[in-house]
Amino acid sequence: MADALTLAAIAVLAAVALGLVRVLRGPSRLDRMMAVQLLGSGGVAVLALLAVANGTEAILDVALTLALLAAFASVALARALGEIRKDGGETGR
Amino acid sequence: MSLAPLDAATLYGLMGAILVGLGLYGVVLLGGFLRRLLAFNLLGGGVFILFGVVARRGAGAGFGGDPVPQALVITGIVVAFCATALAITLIERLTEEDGDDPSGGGS
Amino acid sequence: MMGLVLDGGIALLTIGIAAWTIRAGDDFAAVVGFVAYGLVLTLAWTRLGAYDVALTEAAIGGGATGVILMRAGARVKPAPAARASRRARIIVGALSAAVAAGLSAIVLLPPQPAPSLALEVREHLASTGLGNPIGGVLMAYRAADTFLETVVVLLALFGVWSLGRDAHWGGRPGPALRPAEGGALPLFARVLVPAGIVIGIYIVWVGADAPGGKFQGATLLAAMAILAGMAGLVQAPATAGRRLRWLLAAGPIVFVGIGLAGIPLAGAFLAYPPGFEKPLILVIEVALTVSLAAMLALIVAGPTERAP
Amino acid sequence: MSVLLGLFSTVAIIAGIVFFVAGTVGLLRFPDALTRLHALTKADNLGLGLIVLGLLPYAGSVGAALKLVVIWALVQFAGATVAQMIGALAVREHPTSAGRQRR
Repeated sequence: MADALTLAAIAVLAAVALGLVRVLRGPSRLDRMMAVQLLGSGGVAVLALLAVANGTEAILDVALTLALLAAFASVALARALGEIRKDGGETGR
Repeated sequence: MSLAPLDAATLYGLMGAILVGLGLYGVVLLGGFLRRLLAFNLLGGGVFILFGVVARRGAGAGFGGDPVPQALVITGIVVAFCATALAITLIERLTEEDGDDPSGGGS
Repeated sequence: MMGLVLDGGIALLTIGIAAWTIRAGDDFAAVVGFVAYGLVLTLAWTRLGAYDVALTEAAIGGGATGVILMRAGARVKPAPAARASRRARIIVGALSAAVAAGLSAIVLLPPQPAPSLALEVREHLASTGLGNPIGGVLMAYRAADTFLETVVVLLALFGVWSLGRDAHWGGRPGPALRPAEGGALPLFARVLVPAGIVIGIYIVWVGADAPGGKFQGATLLAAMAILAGMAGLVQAPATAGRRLRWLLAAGPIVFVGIGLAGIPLAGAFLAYPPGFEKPLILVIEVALTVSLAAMLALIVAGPTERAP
Repeated sequence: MSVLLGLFSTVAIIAGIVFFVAGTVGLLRFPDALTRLHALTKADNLGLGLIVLGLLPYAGSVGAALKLVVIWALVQFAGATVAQMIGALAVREHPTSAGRQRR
């Protein structure tokens, strides 16, 4: 049971890692922004699986914090990007 | 002294060592304050992980890890955050002063 | 066995993201890489069994640090990267590799038996009345450190404020709290902020007996305040406000007050009189949480940008 | 009963993983930021949702089960909001084609 859940966590981590390679390569900043969201939900899934696999409820608190702060970081990132666009920071990069 | 067993602590210890190396490279070589600050934080993350490995190996007395290094790391993360925040504000202000903006007023 | 595969995967992913962050072409990409780094480090800390640290890394390392970095990434004009010469890169690369190799050797050849204070903590934990050993260490053994740490946070805030323009001293902080235009953000903030506040208080509360604590909870509360600011639900407070200043000072004052009371009552600064450890620690934790949340939110909000 | 529950959990978790993998395939194959965003949000929300659903019977306590559900709701809600924000940025960048053109 624990091993099967750990295996599931490995599978999710692998999928997230592959996706991460893609979004980090860009080409646009919008692609890169998705990295945080991808790792946020993937990381939360891995933590949830581990929490049940180990029977450790504290891991769920870590997952809860991660979900909240990843959401916060994504929103802040989207806003920062909007700000760059707005004040003509679009210097062709 | 004998070779450490291949377990989670050893794996993450090696990861921490590599992270310190990467961070050090970035701190010395990268151009731009922001990038160097980022590299310094990467380095810090590696150092903290090494502390975590020490804590893990010191597990005992019913604890999953030695609580003392863990408490140190928590303090360390908070202090690193403060230093980073201060450094970033300095960098922002520096850019502002460098920018040819005489209408900015103030000091 | 399965666990080792997972650990190896997390370690490789972390190293990959770190390397990518170092190499990234522009500042924004590097900041994204760094936030991602904070998120995977949280997984590593969880696997090391250090749930308290994992919480701190998720809240402060990935979240709060990431957000101030974004603030800078959006405002700092990228410095024309001074390309280091090939020789410099080889030399620095070799030196860094040597440091990494030295540290690896220490990791691979650990002292036997591993040094640990776990036993000592176990013996004395009961006297603090807390169930969380790390909370016990922070509030008993290292109470002076924890006190100074909050002072460091406060000093960092003063430093951030001091870097604003003179004309704006005492005014409202600007950058991170400028509301975004329309979209889904206001609704998001209306739902998330109350939920986040509940979760933040919960994290402080369980910190007495399980992983959690004031720094982690305070960061969550601070993040919610910033989110409300971004969505335009609240305005940043004027930094000269008397009530705000008292809010910031309350935690350290309560801490130092109880600490000084310990001299006559328990024989040492920051010593707790026997029998009152847990209630006193709880009072300090609550006061510190409120003050720390305000400090962290204002640090993230940045220097004052509007005249009072 | 417990056999059925075990089967249900296994199927749900495997389906969740399939959605995560599908999301990654979408990220790798789709041509531009908006379509990749589509792949990411659909896959992640369903993937995490199914995994949480599968874990619920084994949560151990009502509190833990409640936390799992709250975590899923948080991620779901944040995903929708961030997707909207990224989408708005993409549209502002390419107003005519709404980002549909190949880049």
